[in-house]
Amino acid sequence: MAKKRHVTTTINGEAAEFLCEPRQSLLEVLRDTLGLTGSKEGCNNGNCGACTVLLDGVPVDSCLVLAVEVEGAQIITVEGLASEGHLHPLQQCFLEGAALQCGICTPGFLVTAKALLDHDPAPSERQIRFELAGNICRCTGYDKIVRAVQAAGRKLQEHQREQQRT
Amino acid sequence: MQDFEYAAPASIEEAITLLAEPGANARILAGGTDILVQLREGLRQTALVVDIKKIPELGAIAVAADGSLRLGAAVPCHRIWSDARLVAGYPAVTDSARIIGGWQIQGRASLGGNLCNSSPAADSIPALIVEKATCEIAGPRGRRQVPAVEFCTAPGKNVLERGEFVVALSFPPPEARAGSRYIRFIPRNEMDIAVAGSGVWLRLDAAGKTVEAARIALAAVAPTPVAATEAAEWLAGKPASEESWKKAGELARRVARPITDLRGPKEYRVHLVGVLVARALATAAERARGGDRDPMVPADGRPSGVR
Amino acid sequence: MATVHVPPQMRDLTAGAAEVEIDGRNLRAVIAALDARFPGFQARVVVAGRLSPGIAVSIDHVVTSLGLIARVGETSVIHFVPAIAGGT
Amino acid sequence: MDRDFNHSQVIKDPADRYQVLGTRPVRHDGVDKVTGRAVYGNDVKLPGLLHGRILRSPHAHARIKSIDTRAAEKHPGVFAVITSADFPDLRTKTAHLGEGAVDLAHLAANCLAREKVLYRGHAVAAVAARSVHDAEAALAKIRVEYERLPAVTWVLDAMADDAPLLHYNVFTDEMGRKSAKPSNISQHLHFEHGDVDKAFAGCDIVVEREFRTASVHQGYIEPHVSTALWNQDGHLKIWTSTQGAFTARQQTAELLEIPVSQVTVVPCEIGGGFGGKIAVYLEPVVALLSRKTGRPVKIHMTRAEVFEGTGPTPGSFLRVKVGMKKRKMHAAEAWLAYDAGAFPGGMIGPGCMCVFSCYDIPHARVDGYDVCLNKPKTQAYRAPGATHAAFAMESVVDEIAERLGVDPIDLRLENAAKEGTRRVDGPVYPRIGLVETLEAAKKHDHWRSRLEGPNRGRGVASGFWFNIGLKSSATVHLNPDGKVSLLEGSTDIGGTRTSVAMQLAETLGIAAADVHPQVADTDGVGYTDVTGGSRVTFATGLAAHEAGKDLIRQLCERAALIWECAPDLVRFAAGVFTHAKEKKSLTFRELAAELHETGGTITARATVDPQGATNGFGTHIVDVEVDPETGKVTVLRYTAIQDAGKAVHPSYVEGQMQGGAVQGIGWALNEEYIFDGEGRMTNPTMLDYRMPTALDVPMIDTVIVEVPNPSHPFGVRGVGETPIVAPPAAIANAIHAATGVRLRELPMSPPRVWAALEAALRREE
Repeated sequence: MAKKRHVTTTINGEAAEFLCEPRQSLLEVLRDTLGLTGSKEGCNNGNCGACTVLLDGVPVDSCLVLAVEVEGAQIITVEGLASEGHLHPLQQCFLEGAALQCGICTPGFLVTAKALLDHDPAPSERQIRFELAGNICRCTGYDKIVRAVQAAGRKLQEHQREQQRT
Repeated sequence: MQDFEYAAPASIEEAITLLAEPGANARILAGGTDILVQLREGLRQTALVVDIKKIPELGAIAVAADGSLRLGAAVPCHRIWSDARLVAGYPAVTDSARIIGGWQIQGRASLGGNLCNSSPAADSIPALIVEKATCEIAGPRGRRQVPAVEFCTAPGKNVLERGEFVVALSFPPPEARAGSRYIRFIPRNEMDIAVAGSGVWLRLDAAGKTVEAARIALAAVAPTPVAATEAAEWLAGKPASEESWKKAGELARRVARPITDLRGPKEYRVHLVGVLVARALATAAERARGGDRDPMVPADGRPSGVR
Repeated sequence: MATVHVPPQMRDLTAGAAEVEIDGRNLRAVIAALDARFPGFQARVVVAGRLSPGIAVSIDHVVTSLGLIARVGETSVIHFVPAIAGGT
Repeated sequence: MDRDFNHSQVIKDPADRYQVLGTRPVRHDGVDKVTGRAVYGNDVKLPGLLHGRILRSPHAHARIKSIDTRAAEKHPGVFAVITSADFPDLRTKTAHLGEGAVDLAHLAANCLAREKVLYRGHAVAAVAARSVHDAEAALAKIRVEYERLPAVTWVLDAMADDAPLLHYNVFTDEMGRKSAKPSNISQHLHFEHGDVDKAFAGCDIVVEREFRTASVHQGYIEPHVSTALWNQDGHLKIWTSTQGAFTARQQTAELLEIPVSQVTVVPCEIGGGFGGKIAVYLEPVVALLSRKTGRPVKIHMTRAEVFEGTGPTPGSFLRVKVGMKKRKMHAAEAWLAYDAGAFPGGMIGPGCMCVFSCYDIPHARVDGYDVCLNKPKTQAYRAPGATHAAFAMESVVDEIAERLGVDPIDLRLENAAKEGTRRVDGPVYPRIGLVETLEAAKKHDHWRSRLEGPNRGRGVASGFWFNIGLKSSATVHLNPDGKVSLLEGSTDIGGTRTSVAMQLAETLGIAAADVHPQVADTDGVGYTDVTGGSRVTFATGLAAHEAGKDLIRQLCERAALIWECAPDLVRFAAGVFTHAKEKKSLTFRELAAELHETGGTITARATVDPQGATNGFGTHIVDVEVDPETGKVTVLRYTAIQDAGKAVHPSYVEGQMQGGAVQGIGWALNEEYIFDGEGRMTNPTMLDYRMPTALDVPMIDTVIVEVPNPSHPFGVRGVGETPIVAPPAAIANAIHAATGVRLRELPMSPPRVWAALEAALRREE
């Protein structure tokens, strides 16, 4: 069997090290080795987005990334969205807008939506639907998810305006 | 998943040595969105995965003095569709990069990978063909160049020989009064495999009324992506009009030899070729006249993407 | 008297009768009375001393979950229907 | 495209005076689910955990001649390999599982195949190993010798006399009467009232049409996953993703022939079910692997296993005939054949009982057939059997409206089932809200606005689902701070912890946030039936309400102690206890503070088995645009209207309506099991199965109509299933309005729509 590799990376802002087999996916290592089980396995071949994480700021399906590849990379998972005990506006708006039912796809949606709002805090409905097309939800019909992302965008813009004022 | 070793060479030479080593059973890893699925499902076997993303040349986008552009084979789609030079000069390519999988796939998948996976339904290959891309191949016997149109030889097969891999795609300088477009038909609106796809390029006269030259290529309707040469040549000298686009579409259907599979019946795919070629030509002409340069807001109303 | 609606597929037992007036304080008694009048009725709807798993009974238009001990009123209306499953 | 209609309306009952019900608090489990902390089945970690994998049949129908597991057992890292031989040899025995019954021999054979494999993906053997990778490698070393048999995957083919026979011990049942010869047809249902033949003779219009639907999957995003620890003391504990911890416990105990008390099932957070996570697949298998290895064992299915080994819902053929006397439905007849998959017991019963359930038809007859064939055993999928039936009936109703030149909503209103209407299967309706949903549809901006543009059309359809009651339990602990803990047994798939907790809060006159609800395991709460049949908010909510009343009764006794009066002099209203004669009062919180000074803690409890869930009705309106060149259908605008009785948490009621509608849209347009000549599913991935993405649907506008359910203290009706029933018919009707062509086969996928348009053109020429 291929010998394990030592990988050094940054996950949710903290330095992380782990040993992995070359064949292990980032998803597998996040969940089984590092205990970050927020990223979910829905299909394990890049078709559902439940395992989405940000790799150097870009959304990727962590089931289609080898853990050995992330040497030196910056990774953000759903566990990294909330800060200092405060939920991210997306998390807040998903709760207030009832944008989840079973919740299994929610982490992936939150991570992709974060990437979207980081690029553009005021996306159109079509833009949101287009950029979230790589995340499948079977419960909600997407309506409340789209509205929650729009609401979070508005919150982020308010925050930005406040910061500009002060 | 099957057991394998992993190597991430820092140079092309290093990569070649790993791949060409006698008895080596190695596979290239770029974005991994095809190969990792195939290895996991046992569709391909390997003892060594060679990650080429650490080789600087493979991640570079460079424009030469003469205006030609060189695209590293491992550059992920999201960098391609957000690169102003590619968006302006080779819109068919950025169109295809924007619709391969979802954003998460585009965060990883590369055109080199799409090419080497050599699927008949590959979205980027017709775009590369009509943009006259050349594949730069490195191997034990040095480098060679193969036009994109000649790269695929059969479903999942291509011209690469043992130890060889694609390092870059080079594009001729963009032409004035030219426009290009790639569209495909899928039952969903994203996250789907082309039932049929059409890449087109054309150049109009100064008045923007007549087609001077055109190129057309198709996806998912033959064992490999194919050029529809007859249709493209017919267009030269024809008026830039709906009738011309429709006629070219009809002529393009002649090269379509699709199979019936889970993605659609034969006759339907042949029919789609006519529809897609005509629609793609209309948008390409609009682009040639300076309209709809931005692949994020194309004429067919596909939703806008991230800026 | 309770009114029992006999499903078409059981009317071979009731000589074609679609409705039967019968006495009985609970379903067990009603079925016993039906069996007395129409031999073989009980064997169709009762398996191992329980209401057959394939069969549900609605009493006064509500499907009962009490099986054979379900109360039957003086003027109750009884239907034998196939049991169903659901999911959400 | 950024249109935002008046997207959610609630039409309240005038008498509504609730404080908590009808508000929209943040769900109690919400933070855990947006931070990634919620523990789903695959998140369970135990020391020494082994990982399992299942070997599945490559053939759709074959006899198993031999299985050789020796090489696999020797594979490094492998701890155990099991086959059906490790199961107790169950003779045909039926178990009553609350929501219906199953033949245990069939259930066992579905978990691990016995003499024959009956579908591609049928489980044959299982391995437990150090890692998933080792288990996978070991599977490749199991040698199975098959004798291939002819396979059949279309219901009408399976009914033919010369069709390959799946079971030699399955006979056609007709309300207890069995056929002489074994058959793939396991059940023939027949319902009739009135004089149908005579009635048809007297009709001035008769429309008869045939319909076909493909198998579709429930499509939950979380694959099936179970972990078992068979302890050395003989106690079996199972952590699993299930819609019903108690039914999982009972099925597992029955299959392994151990007492239920020896099994504890811990229901983890569940990533969707829709009816597909009621029958066990993995639980008994991981249990046996754990017993054999003495260690905890987990199996998590791959997505391909989910498609090929679980669900789906039946493929079907339907013929529906309706006769009109002027504008009144006078006679109707339906012939339905639903496939059951590899084992008997599909969804034909509800299909038959739903087909005419929206209408008042004096003379009607329904024949239904439950048919075994070489697909995975079908499972319930959200209003199981009803969507197929509504697709057929609502299309015919639309065609009749067209023939009569009547507004399709008016035609439905004039023939709608209402209180007192007798269903074809017998029962008479109590107070129901179909008429109200139709009236709301007629008034809605969507129905009244004009639809502009070429190739566009608007369709409408109604849908029905029974809803069920069944057993639920709830336990409530009072804390001295005036807050309460609620233990209930219904796995929470879509926010039911909160809709149940809100009913307790309403009962106690406290805030929803003052209730801390938890879904307990099978030792932590009384027996509770599955999360299914749209029953949880109705029945488990009722249990919480009853437990609340018990708590108040006990608190009245405490107040009586403090006030030195008889308990019956203590009154409770709006969260305040008062003395009937003297000017004394205590708020709920004040009295709770006296808990430990008045006799210690209080636990209240209730178990219920309510009747009268009463039915759910909905009416959906949809606008589509059809691309005449490609046959692709785009849904432009969608409105779902439904009678919720009382919407406890309107946001989650809307969520059920929106989610059900979008599942229905997927069923209508693209989802299907595609089989090759050998009975192999060719599209077992989420890429090729094509469930709707966010980009495939518009916003789903909702109207909640509240027609209180007379048999629930708060008027609650189930809402979860009804929303999936109407969409395919509504869309088919909209496609007809857009193109003049009627599609009578699901899915109405682009190639099929294009072919239909082409055929229509040829007919015109």
